[in-house]
Amino acid sequence: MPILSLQDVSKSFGALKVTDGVSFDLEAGQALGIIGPNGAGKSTLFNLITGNIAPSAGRVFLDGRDVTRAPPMERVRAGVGRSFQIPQPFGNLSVYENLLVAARFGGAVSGAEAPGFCMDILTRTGLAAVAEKPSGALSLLQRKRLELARAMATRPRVILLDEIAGGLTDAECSQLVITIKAIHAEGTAIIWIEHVLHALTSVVERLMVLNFGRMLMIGAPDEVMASAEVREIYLGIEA
Amino acid sequence: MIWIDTLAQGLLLGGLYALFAAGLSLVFGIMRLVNLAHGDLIILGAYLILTIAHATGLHPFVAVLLAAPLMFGLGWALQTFLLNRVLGNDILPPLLVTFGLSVVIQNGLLSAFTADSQKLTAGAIEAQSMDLGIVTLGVMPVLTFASAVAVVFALNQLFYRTALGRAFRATSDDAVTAQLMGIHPQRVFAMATGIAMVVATIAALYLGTRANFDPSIGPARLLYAFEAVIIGGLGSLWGTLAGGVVIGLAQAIGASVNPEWQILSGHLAFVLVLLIRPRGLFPRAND
Amino acid sequence: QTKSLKIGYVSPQTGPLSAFSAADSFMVEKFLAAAPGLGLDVEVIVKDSQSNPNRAAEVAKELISRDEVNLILVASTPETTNPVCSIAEQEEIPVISTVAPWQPWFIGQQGNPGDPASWQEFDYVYHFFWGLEDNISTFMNMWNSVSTNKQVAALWPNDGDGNAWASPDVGMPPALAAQGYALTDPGRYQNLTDDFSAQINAFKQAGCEIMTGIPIPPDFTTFWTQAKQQGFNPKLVSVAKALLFPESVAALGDLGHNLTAEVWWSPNHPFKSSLTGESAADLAMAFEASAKRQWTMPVGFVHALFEVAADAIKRTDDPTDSAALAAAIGSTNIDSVVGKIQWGRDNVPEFARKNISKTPLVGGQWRKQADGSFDLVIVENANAPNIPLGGTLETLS
Amino acid sequence: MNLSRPLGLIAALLALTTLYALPTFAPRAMVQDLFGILTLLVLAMNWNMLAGFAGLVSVGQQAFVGIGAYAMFAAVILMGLDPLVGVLIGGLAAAAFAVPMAFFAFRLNGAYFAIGTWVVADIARLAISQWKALGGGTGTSLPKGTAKDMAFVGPIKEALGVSTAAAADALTFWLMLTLAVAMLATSYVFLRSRMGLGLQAIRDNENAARSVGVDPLRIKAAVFVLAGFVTGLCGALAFIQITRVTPDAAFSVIDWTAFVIFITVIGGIGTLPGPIVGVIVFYALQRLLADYGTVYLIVLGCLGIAVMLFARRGLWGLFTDRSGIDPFPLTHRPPTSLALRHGDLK
Amino acid sequence: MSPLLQIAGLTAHYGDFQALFGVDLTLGQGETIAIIGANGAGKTTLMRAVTGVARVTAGAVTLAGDNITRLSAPDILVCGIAMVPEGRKLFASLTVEENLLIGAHARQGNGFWTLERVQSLFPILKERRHSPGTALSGGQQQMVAIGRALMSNPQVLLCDELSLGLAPVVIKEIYAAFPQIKSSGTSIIVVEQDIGQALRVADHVHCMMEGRITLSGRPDTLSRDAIHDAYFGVSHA
Ligand SMILES: Nc1ncnc2c1ncn2[C@@H]1O[C@H](COP(=O)(O)OP(=O)(O)OP(=O)(O)O)[C@@H](O)[C@H]1O
Ligand SMILES: Nc1ncnc2c1ncn2[C@@H]1O[C@H](COP(=O)(O)OP(=O)(O)OP(=O)(O)O)[C@@H](O)[C@H]1O
Ligand SMILES: [Mg+2]
Ligand SMILES: [Mg+2]
Repeated sequence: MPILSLQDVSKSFGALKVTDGVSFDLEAGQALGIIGPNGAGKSTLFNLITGNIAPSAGRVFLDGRDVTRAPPMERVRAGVGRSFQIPQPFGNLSVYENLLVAARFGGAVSGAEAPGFCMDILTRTGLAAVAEKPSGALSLLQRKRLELARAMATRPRVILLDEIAGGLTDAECSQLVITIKAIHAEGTAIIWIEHVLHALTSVVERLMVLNFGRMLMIGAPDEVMASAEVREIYLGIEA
Repeated sequence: MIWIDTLAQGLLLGGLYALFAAGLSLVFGIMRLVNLAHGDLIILGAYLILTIAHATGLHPFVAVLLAAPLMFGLGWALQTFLLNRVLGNDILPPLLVTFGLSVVIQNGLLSAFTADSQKLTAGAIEAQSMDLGIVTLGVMPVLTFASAVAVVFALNQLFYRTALGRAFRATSDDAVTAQLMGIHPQRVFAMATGIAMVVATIAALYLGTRANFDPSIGPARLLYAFEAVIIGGLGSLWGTLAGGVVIGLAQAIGASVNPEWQILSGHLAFVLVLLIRPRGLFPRAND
Repeated sequence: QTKSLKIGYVSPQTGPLSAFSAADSFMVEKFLAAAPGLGLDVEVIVKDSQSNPNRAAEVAKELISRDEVNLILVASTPETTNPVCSIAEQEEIPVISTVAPWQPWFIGQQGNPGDPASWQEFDYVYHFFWGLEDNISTFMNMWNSVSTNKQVAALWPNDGDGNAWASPDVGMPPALAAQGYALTDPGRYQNLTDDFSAQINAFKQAGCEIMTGIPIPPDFTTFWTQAKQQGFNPKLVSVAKALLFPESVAALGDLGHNLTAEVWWSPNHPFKSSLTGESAADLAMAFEASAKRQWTMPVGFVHALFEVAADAIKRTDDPTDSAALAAAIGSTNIDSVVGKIQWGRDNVPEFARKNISKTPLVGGQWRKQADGSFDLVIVENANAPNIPLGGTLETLS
Repeated sequence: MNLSRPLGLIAALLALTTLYALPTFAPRAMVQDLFGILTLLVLAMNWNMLAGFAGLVSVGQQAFVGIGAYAMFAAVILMGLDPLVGVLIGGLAAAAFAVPMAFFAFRLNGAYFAIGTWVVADIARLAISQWKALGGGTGTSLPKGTAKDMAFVGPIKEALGVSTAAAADALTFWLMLTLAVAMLATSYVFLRSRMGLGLQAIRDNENAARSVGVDPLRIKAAVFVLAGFVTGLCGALAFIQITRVTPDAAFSVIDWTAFVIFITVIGGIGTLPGPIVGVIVFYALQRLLADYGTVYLIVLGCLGIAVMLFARRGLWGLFTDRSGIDPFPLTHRPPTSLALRHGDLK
Repeated sequence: MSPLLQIAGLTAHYGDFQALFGVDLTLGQGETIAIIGANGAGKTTLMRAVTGVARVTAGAVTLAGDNITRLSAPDILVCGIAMVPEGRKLFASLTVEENLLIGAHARQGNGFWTLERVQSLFPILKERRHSPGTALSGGQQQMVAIGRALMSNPQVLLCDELSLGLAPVVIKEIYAAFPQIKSSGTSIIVVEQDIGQALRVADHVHCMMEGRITLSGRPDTLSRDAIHDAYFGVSHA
C-alpha cells in the first residue's frame, strides 16, 4: 500500500485554479522531486498534503486512510513532516526549543529522550552552535536549516521539503544532499520541491513537473529532464 | 395585532442601536479598532449638545450642527495623537487605550457636570405620535430610525461614491499597498474617526432626547452596539443596520414574552447568529 | 468628661447614585461643629462607595479594621447600605443606616429572601426609614381620592427595590387586591432597558388608569415618553425613586407636570433637629445656601443619621464598647428632623421590629412652575396628618 | 550569576514564610488589604495566562467570578454546606460553565472573541438575575454567623487568640495566598511543560505550530477551562469576605475584568511576574488616591494608556529589558551545551 | 549627467533579521533594468525599501538628486516612484476602475497617463471596469496593477515579479506594453525570476543573492552559466 496517495486533488482560490486534478502515489521510503515554475502550485500541493488548506475536490490518503478532512496535527502524528518555503520559526523560542516543540508534539518523543533527540538533529543539520539563539534572529540560511531540522524532529515517515537548498554555496549544498540522503537511507519517504536540479536529481528516484497546477509529467529524472517542454517551462529559456 | 406592534417597536429600537453602532462599525471596519470608549464619546457628545443648547438657547436639533464639527475635530485628534500609535496586529493595545479613554472621559464628565441626570429637551415633538391604524408609533423613534437609515445611506454613499471612500476601502483592504498609492493611512484613519464622531453626535442627540443621561451611562449600550456590528459583519454598514434591527427585534419579542427576557433575548440572538455564521450576516469576502 | 470615638460614614459620593450624597459634607461639618457642645470628641471618616456595592463592602472593611471605627453610619439605597450592614453585623460593629425602604434592607440581607422562616434579627445594625406598606398606602390614598377604573399598571425592575415592591407577600400585590384594585404586572425588567413597548401594550390592553412603579430615573423617562408616544394616558402616575430629585423631574419637561411621588422629607415637615434645634425649613435653607442647589429629600435624613448617632453616644458610658453602643442605639427615642425615631415600635412586623424604626411618609405632586422649575407639593398626608398639605391632588387628564 | 539563583530562592522562601505568618502578628487591616491584593493577583495571573500566553483576550472573566460566587452562596444557603466546600463547588461550576463558553467563543477570533466572551458573561449575569431562590436581581447575603461556623475558624481563633471575624480573615487570607502561590507555581511549571511549550509555539505562529503536531484548540481550551476554574475559586473566596452578592456586583465587568486587565498590562502582559508588579502599582495608587474619587480613576486610565504607548510589555518588561535580569526564565536550555564545552576542552 | 535613481549602500532589516546588505544600484533616465535572483534573495525587500514600505537601516536612495531615503511611502510616490507589488495586491473591495483611480489618489497636476490611456493600453480593463479587481484572471489583475501604478505618472516604475504564476502567452502580452510605457518617459526596474524575460526587456541586469548584488552586466555580455551560478548559488555539477 502506498504511504501517501493523492486522488484527483484540486484547489481553487476564487477563480484561480492552483491545483488541478493531481493524482500520484508515493511508496514508503521513496523519494519524489517536484519542479515547476514560480506559482505553479508546488507549495499549495504541500499544503494540501499536510492539511494546511483543504482541497476543493479530490481525496488524500495516508496509509490507505482517507485524511482529506483531517487537521494538520493529526497528519503530523500520522507521519507527515514538512518544512515551509518561507521559513516560519517560532520566533521567540530558541532553535533548540523549536525542535523540542516538534519532537514532543509531532514526534511523540518522551520528555526524557527529547533533549538528546533534538541535539542529535541539530548536530546533523549544522545548527548545534546556534541552539540557544532565538530563532527569530537567524539568517535566512539558518532558518531554512531550521525548517529541515524541525520537520525531522516530528519523526516523519514522509518528509516534505519546500525549497530548502536555494541560495546555498556548493559546499553547503553537498552537505545538505548528504543529510537528505541519510534521511532517505533511514527509510523516510521524501517529497522535495527544489529549483537546484542537480541536488534534487542526486536524491530522488522520480521527478514530477507541475505547471499551472497540473501534473505535466512524472517519471525518472533523466527522462523528465530530457523533455524539451520541461526545459522551456522550467527555466523559461527556449532551449 | 399586538405582535405587529411588537415588531414595529422592535424595528424602531433597532434603529437606535444601529445609530449607536454605525460609528463603531465605521472605525471597526476600516481599521479593526475596537473602540471601548464609543459609548462614552456618545455621552460626551450629548453633554456638548446640552452645553451648546444651554449657552445659546438653541434647540438641540440645531445645537447638534454646532456640536458635530467639534466632535469631528476631537475624533480626528484622538486618532492622530493617540490611537494611530497603537494600531497593529495585536488587538490588545487599542482595546486598552480606548478603555483607559473611557475611564478618563467618564470621570472627566463627572467632575465637570456632576452625576445629575440630564436630558435634551426637544419640546412637544417628544410626546407626539403617528397613528398608522394598526400601530401607533412615536415621532421621535421614527425619526431615530429614519436617521439611522439616512446615516447608513450617507456613509455608504461616502464609501462607494467618493475618492475618500475609495481610500477608506483600499486602506482597510491593505494599508501597506494603500501607501504605495500615495495614501497616508494615518490621515485616512483620522478622517474616519472624525466622521465616526459626527455619527456619534447624531446618536447622542437621539439618546439624549430619549432618556436621561449621566456620565456613567455610556457603556450600558456599548455591548448592544458591538453586537449589531458583529452580527452585521465586519465592514458592512447595511449589515450593522440589520444587526441593530436583529437585536431590537429580539429584545422586543423577548419582552413581549416576559420583560425578564428582554435583554437576554438580544444576547441570545447574537449567540445564535454567530453560531450559525461566525463572521456575521454580511461578511466581506476577503477577511 | 468628653467621650472620644471614631465614626465612619459611607455613602455614594461619586457614580450614578451621587445625587443622594449632595448634603454629606455639609452635614458632617454641622455635626462636627455641634459635637464639642455635647461633650463629644469625635472624628468622622468619610468613605465613598463609588455607587458600587463591592466597593461599599471594601470601605466598610477598611473602616472596621484599618480605621478601627466604633460606629458606622451609612446612607442611600440598598446597594450602599446592605453590603456595609452585612459586614458590620459579622464584625460586630454598630451601624445606623437610612435611606432605603426597610424591606429591601431587612429582607435583602437575609440568606434566603424567599423563606421568611429563615429570617434572622440583627444585633448591631439599625435602620430608620419607611417601608413599602407606607408607600403603598400613600399611593393608594391618592388613588382612592380620584375616581378611576381601579386598573393599576406596575413597572417594577429586577433589582432590590423592584423585587420588594412586586413581592406577593410583603409587596404591593396583596395590598392592591385587598382594596379591590386590579394589577397589570408584565414582569421584572432589567435596569437601563431601552424599550418599554411590551409593558405599554399590556397596560393599554388592560385599560389601566393608574400607573405605578419604582424605576430608576433614566428608565422612567424612557417609559413615560414612550407611553405618551404610544397613547398610554393614565389618570394618575405615582412613581417611587425615579421622581425623588428635582433634576430628574425637570429632565422630563412638560411631561413631568403633575406626576406624583412619595415624599419622605420636605422643608414643610413640622420637625426640628435634636442636634441643632433648626427646623426642617431652616435646614433646607442652610443647605441651599451652602450647596447652591435646590433641597432634596436625603438632606433631612443624612442629618438625622448624625442626630441618632449623637444621641446614642451620649447615652452610652463607653461608646467604644460595641455591644453597649448597639444597645443604646436600639433604645433610641428622639424627635429628629425627619420625625420620631424609636426602634421596637409595633408599626413594624414582629420579625423586623428590633432593627427597624419607621419615619412618616406622605404623597406629593410635582408642579411645573412658570420658570420651568418644578415644585413638590404635598397632596396626601393620611398616614401623617401632622405634616401639612400644600395643595390638592390633580389628575393628569 | 551562579549565586544569585539560590539567593533569590531563599529570599522568596523567606518572603513567603512571612506572608503565611502575617495573620499571627500583623493588624487585621493589613491582612484584609493583602487579601484584596491577592484576589486581584489571582485574577490577573489567570487573565495573563489567557491573554498573555494563550492569545485569548477575554473580556468575560466576570462570568467565572460571578458563577463561582453564586455557586458558593447556593451551596451555603440552599444546601447548608460549609463555605469552603462552597468555594470548591464555585470553582467547579465556573469550570463547567467555561466548557460551553469555549465552544461558542472559540469560533470567534480577535476582537470578536473579546466581545463574544463579554456577551456570554452578560448572559450569565442576566440568567442568574432570574434565580429567585438567591434573591434574583436583589441578591443575597451570607446568613449571619456563616463565618463563625466555617471549618477551621474555631481552631484558628483559639490558636491565635483573636476574634471570630479576624480568624475568618486569617483563614480566607491563607487560602487566597495558597491559591496565588499555587497559581504562580502551576503557571511556571505549566509554561515549562510540553503543553506550555506548545502554547508559546502557538503564540508565535499558529500555522506552523499545527504543522508540527500542536493542537491549538486543545491547548487553548485546556487553559481556558483551567483559568475558569481558578477564577471561579477566587471569586467564591472573595465573596466570602464581601458576604453579600448581587448579580451586578458579582458579574461586574469593571471590578473583575477591566481592572484586572489594567493590572496585567501595567505590570507586564505575557510575563510571569507582570501581574505581581501590576497589582502592587494598582494597590499603591488606590491607597494614595482613593479618597479623590474621580481623580484616582482618571490617573489610572492615563497610566494604562501611557503603558500601552510607551512600554508595551509593561513595567516588568521595561525592567527585564533594561537590566537583563529575568528570575523566571521560561526557556528550555539544550542539555548538551555543557557536554559540548567539555568536548571542546578535550 | 547624474542617474535618475541612485541606490547606495542600502541595508534593511526585518526585526533582528538582516535582509539587505549594502545594495548599490543606479537607474538612468529612460533606462530599464532587471533584477533577478532566487527565492528569498531580497529582491522584494529592495523594492520595498526603495518605496519606503520596508525600514531602511542604512544607505541612501536619491531620485533626481533629492535624497528620499527617509520619506514615507506616500511621499515617495508623490516624488515619482510607483510600484507594481509582488502578487499584484489589488484592493479586493474596489472595482477594476476604482483600483485604477486609486492609483491617482495623490496625483498632483496632469501627466501622460489618464484613465483613458491606461484603458487603451489594456482594453480589457475598460471592458471589465465594474468587476471586483480580484475577480479577474491573474494576467488581467497584473494589468490592473500596472495601470494602477501608471495612474500616478511615475518617473520610475518598479515591477516585482510580473510573470509570477502567469502563462507564457500572458507574460508576453504584458511585456508587450513596455515599449509604450517607456515611451511615456518612465524608467523601469523589473524584478524577475523568469530569466529569459528579464534578459529580453532589460538594458542592464543585476543578479541578487542573500541580500547582495552578486552579478551585474548587460544582457548580451552575461553568460547563461554565470547567471545560473548567481541565480542558484552553485555551479553546474
Ligand atoms: N491563500 C491563497 N490565496 C490566494 N491565492 C493563493 C493563495 N496561496 C497561493 N495562491 C496562489 O496560488 C498560486 C500557486 O502558489 P504556490 O505558492 O503554490 O506556488 P509555488 O509553485 O510554490 O511557487 P514558488 O516557486 O514561487 O514557491 C500562486 O499564483 C499564488 O498566488
Ligand atoms: N515581513 C518579513 N519579516 C521577516 N522576514 C522577511 C519578511 N519579508 C521577507 N522576509 C525575509 O527576507 C528575505 C528576503 O525576502 P524577499 O521577499 O525580499 O525575497 P525575494 O527575492 O523577493 O524572494 P521571492 O522570489 O520569493 O519573491 C527572505 O529571507 C524572507 O524570508
Ligand atoms: Mg512555493
Ligand atoms: Mg519577491
